[in-house]
Amino acid sequence: MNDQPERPNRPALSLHVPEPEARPGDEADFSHLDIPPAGSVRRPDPHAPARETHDLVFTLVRVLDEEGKAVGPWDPKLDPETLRRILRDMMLVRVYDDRMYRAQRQGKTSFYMKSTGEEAVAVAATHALDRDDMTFPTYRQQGILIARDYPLVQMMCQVYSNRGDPIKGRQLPIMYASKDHGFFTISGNLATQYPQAVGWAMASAISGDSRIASAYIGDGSTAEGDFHAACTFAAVYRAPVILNIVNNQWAISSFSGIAGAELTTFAARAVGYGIAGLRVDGNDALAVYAATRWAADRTRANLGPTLIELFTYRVEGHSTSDDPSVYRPQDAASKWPLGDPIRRLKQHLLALGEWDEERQAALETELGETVRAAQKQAEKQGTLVTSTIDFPQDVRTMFEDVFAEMPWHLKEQQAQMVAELAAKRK
Amino acid sequence: MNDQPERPNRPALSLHVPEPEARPGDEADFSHLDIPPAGSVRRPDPHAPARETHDLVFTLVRVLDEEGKAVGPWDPKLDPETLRRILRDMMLVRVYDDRMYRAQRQGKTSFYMKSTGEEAVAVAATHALDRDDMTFPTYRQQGILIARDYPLVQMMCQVYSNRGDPIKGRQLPIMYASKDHGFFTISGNLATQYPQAVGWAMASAISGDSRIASAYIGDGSTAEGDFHAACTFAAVYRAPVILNIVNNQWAISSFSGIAGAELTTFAARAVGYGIAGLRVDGNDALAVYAATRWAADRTRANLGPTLIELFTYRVEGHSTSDDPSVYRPQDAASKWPLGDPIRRLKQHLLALGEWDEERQAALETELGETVRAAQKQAEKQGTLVTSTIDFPQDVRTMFEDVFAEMPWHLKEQQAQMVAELAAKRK
Amino acid sequence: MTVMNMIQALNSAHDVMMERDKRVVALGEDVGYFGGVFRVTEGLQRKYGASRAFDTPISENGIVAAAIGMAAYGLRPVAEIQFADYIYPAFDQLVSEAARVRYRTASEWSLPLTIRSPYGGGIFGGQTHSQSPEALFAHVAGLKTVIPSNPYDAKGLLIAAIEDDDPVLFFEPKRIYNGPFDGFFDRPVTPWAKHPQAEVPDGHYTVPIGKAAVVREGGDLTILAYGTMVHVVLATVAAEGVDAEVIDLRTILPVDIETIEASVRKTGRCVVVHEATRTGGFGAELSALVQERCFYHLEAPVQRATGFDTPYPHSLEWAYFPGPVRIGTAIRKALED
Amino acid sequence: MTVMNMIQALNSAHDVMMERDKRVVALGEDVGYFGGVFRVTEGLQRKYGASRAFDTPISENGIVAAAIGMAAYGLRPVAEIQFADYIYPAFDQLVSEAARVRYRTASEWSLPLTIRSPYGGGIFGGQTHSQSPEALFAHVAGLKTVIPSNPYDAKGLLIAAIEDDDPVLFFEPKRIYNGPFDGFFDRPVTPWAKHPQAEVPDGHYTVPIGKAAVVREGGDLTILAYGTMVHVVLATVAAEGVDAEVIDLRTILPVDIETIEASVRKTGRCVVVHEATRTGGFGAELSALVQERCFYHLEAPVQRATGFDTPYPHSLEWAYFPGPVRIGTAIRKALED
Ligand SMILES: Cc1ncc(C[n+]2csc(CCOP(=O)(O)OP(=O)(O)O)c2C)c(N)n1
Ligand SMILES: Cc1ncc(C[n+]2csc(CCOP(=O)(O)OP(=O)(O)O)c2C)c(N)n1
Ligand SMILES: [Mg+2]
Ligand SMILES: [Mg+2]
Repeated sequence: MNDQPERPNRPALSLHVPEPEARPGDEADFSHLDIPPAGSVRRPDPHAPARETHDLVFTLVRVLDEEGKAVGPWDPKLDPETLRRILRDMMLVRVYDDRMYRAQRQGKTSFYMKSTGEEAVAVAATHALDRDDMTFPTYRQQGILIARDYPLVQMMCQVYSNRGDPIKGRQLPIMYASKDHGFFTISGNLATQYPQAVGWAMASAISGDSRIASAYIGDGSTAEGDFHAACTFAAVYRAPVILNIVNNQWAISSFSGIAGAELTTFAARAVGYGIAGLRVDGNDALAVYAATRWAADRTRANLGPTLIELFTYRVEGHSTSDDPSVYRPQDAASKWPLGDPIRRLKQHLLALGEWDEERQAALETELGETVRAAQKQAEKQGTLVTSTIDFPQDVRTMFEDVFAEMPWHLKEQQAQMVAELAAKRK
Repeated sequence: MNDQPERPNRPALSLHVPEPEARPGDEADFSHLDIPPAGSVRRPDPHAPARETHDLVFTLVRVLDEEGKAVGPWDPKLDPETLRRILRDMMLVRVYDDRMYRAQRQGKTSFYMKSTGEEAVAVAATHALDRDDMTFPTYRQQGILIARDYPLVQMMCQVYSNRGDPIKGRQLPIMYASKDHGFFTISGNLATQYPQAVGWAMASAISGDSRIASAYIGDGSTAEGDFHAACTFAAVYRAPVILNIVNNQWAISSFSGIAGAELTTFAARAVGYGIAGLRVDGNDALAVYAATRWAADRTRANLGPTLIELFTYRVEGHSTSDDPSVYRPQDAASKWPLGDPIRRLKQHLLALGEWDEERQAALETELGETVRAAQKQAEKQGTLVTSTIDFPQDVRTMFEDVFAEMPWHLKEQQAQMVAELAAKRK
Repeated sequence: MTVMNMIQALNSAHDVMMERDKRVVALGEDVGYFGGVFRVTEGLQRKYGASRAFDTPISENGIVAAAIGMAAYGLRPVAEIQFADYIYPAFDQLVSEAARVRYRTASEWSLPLTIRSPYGGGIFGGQTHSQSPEALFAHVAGLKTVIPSNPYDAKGLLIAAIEDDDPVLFFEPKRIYNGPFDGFFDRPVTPWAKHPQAEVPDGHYTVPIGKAAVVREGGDLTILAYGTMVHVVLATVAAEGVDAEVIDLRTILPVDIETIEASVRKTGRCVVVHEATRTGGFGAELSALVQERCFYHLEAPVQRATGFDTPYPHSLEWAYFPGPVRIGTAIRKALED
Repeated sequence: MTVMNMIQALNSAHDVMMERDKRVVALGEDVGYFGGVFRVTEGLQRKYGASRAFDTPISENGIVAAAIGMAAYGLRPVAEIQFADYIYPAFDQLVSEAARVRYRTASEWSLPLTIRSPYGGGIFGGQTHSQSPEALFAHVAGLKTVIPSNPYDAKGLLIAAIEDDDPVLFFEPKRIYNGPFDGFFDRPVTPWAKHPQAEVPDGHYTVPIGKAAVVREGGDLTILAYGTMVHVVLATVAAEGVDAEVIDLRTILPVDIETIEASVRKTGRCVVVHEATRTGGFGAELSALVQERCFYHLEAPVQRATGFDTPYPHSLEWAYFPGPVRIGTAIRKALED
């Protein structure tokens, strides 16, 4: 009752701080994962009520089995042409990433972020959308641009912040933006794009348009308030949006348990918002394609959003500023049981008889050359050389694009800076 | 596929904006509600894994049946003494609310908010906690203070912002605070208290204490990012906290559908966070008591938080600034099918033979007199008279309590203001 | 021309723009069916339908984020934050996103977005219905901030804000929604009907963003103010019997430096007035600008008459509010020597 | 005494306080096992256990809210916001809650809470790893804001912040974590080891909040700076060969007005320097204060040398950063006439 002054029988409380299964020095351990066999998960009708998906948030939609066969109801039954295109795009992303990572290591730019092991979540999903659907990516979906044939040279110019950079060196490397490619400007502030995507989708619905939006967020970033705003608004207005969570199981040094995944899944959030939810093998390009297409079909019919957790693994460091070996086992990436998305799709094409090792080798050579050639061309327009006043951009541009028209104080400051540089050059 | 320029077969999208079942002019309609009979919902062991509660988030824990009998596994089997105390406290809250509402209408203060119809969610829950457990209320849980015997006169002095106001007239009426009564300072900014409660609970756990926290939020306010932060932190650290959502079905003029309750329940959020969840008849004092006690027992055993949706109805306007008849049917409150918490508990006591109409009448008289007497005493210390310079507070106090020590600029401003007032009085 | 109070004028701005331009939509807490707690969006849902004027969840962050997404799509959302005191949950979306998207994309995207919010004190609203946060936004590159002081300007500036291709914060002085309160809280408040600026054209017109108004010409000193304070200043000037030049800034950022400079060069003395807390308020920027640009014309230090550096107190509101005594004192100080 | 860089000094402050006072806990993104992306909390989890030094979800709002709750309980949390650019999601909890709880409760509750965050540019961090938001907090009644410029002060001020009974924002100039960068970006950076203020006592000591340091005495003019800019100013003063009095504010709020006034009264000229965008920056407040209080001693307008009013640009960082040319120009202007 209310008035006992003492606390009989009240045990001491203690704080629970989640810890991953293994740390440096331990062997990587993924035995706690419960991975259902490919093809074992049911596929509800895309027009079914949201609650009919709510058992799927605790399992894993998988299509490609151990031998590379596509099995079960989620097989999207793509033609070999499309499969090869997806394979090629994923491979190109990986070659590009490796190249730019090296460019950063060579001091040609300030920063880089790879998407190694996560190529399917961007590339396969993009191929399941219409070309003019809008995407709101994080910094790890360069695959969207590549799947939509954004010029490699321009991507590199952005990474170099050079004269060819379409956004004038304003942003950190990899923070691309392209309206023509339905690729919203990447923000360095995590999660902000998620509710913006919902707003964009609401606008499309308000306008009687037919284009939908697809948003991405990382597992760690789901903790931001923006995630909640996005899910709430998407649910309330049944916005035509696909809400992807890329669960690569790590933020920077903290694992997904610190983001709230210890006793549930990220897909399970869908239940609380009353929206459709799917949990998908993110290293299985066919499962990613199928789930995205399912969600797109659903939302095009005005049935509202789907939350898709794409379960994958961040194979490399968080960025060029990060060394994962100090917080997780060395062998973690190699022990990850869901394999490599490129290798798995290649195996599938081989199994289909629609691919062979010679073509694979030829494609690898071709992509390597494409990327090298692009790099050469990009570097002609300069790289980010950080310790000189030979700026890669016209310094006056610094004051442009703050507003549509430059107000007086920016004009004054622009003049001040031009004078400063003249003084410095003397 | 990816490159079709046209959009064959793409129907126009449209925005869904939730609308309540009835608006002014319509008859109130609660037929869409699915209300299970009292006693029909299973009670899991408080130590069960969270997921074993996840079917309960879609139903309604109810104890008192139509005849006032306590039925089923959730019956807390309280002694008549406690039942009468809860009844009394709820009645006192209502008398107090009516009185203060009238005082505002008489121009004695600037603002008031009633909790009519929602007395059980504060009073019964408080009696299920220990006296030194900490609460983080919203502006509609004055019942907590009353259940913990906070002096009525002091409550009124706060409402009057007068010389007896323990917080020196700093806050709007009803924004009480009392450390001694485990009642955290109410914020005018919605939802902020929710993650603070989790932080407090984490601190209790860090300190090896045994006190738990109980937090409140309104249905409308669950949309704030703070709600998500609270649930995430509570889940991650298994914080010893009870997360109450008072779903009285209205924010100000917008109904709970605008907060995301159209296709799911608020309790269902628990599933997404992997924490225990209960959905409770908030007008059933015994159900509220039982659910609170269940959650308290669970979290005292270091098993983490419980999200409790208390399903109730806001009988009156949002505040003295609001007139609900312009956005919902006139008869809405009277048609609300879960009845009045005071009437229902009274009926139960009568059914038990532990109460009678004479005692009821006597108690009503007594409480009326108590409140009137307190009001007289409070008004001796002044009321908020808004159009004079006879301030109810010593004006110099305005500069106190900004910091522990007053810095130079506040000292200067204090002196400036004293001079101003002297000038004005001339 | 119709005589309107500020609420009616703002409502009319919405109406005119929603009628003219299908891209204009209104959203916010209680904005739809009910028409807003101050009734600024009254009737819009009835007239334009629920998908162009609608209620939102109580998430200021979500409101602004959704509005950004809508603006990125090509709409021109007008979002209401119910009280300026509740804008802080949206601060990140405003500062990191709304203010930056044009820059980040070299103008490939722009965000034609208006955030309206009632601000300021004088209504016994306590700590969370009284604040004046405009200075916080003036410090953020990429945001415009507008504050009208009368029905005519309110409508014309709101239309200009909606038509502006950049995000505009539009703070509405709620104390003068219904009448031009002059700071003498013991006198009856006159309704707008008696004020010349309450004559409002029914149709479309704009008052340009970035242009101040000289609301009283004078030679003794210059007083810079905006919002409710314009009226308090005018009343104080009358009461003090000084020949002040009173400038209603109307736009905080970009501020109309030409009008300010011309006036201070003429008068040689300057007082800056706002309701917001003093330290780091926009008055500091005005004071700094004036002394940087008119130093050799100044005959006395620029004075600030502002709110105090405390949270907004409920019961001591009229001791907190910068009224005729505080402003009068500043005027007299500025006129010393 | 040990020679420490700023990171080590900050780490030592944590260590000393966590050892002395069980109520001190450290939390933030990557703060626990890993020890922080700048390694300020390195080793604390190993030494004090996971319930006193732990990782948090990526929710700055949640971090600050949880810290407020902990402080309300009676702990003394030290929360890290990974970059100051990410503090905005926590803005509401800081402004509406941390800053107000003491006032709201007439001191029944206080919130002894420290929010640490690396701020400022010069590391090619682009728009979201370079900002200086200190002015936003100085405008909010109820928050203290501290910015150290060297290892000795960093440790002493952080201990003072942790021991302070009010919420303190503690911004760390990340550009000088490892060495006192002087703004000449084409010269090699000297390590802290060569700097006298890198001699740091191993144990407990405090540097008082609210007290500035005169880091160089001089008679020609007064220069007010803090954080990284202290070093840039000193180098510029040396390069320009002027006899400036350089004041390291150390605390932004409450600012040490006595030291400022005494110096400007002596020199009659003043330059204010900060990295943050100019308009509405804390330099505006400093400029306003100086001209209000020292007007009749001023021989020239107070000058500001600051970041420009644009988002922080990535590739043009060294054109944006207030370096020796910008500061030198301001000094020369202040010395005109
Ligand atoms: C608001 C905000 N807080 C913190 C950071 C710093 N930060 C950058 S990436 C990152 C981890 C994100 O993890 P996750 O969302 O899982 O994405 P992933 O990198 O794994 O793709 C953090 C903490 C940031 N950029 N923005
Ligand atoms: C951050 C914030 N946004 C908006 C408001 C204005 N406001 C006050 S109460 C309220 C409705 C809250 O509804 P709910 O959470 O359901 O609580 P109830 O009043 O029903 O108890 C609103 C929108 C506020 N106080 N704080
Ligand atoms: Mg991740
Ligand atoms: Mg409600």
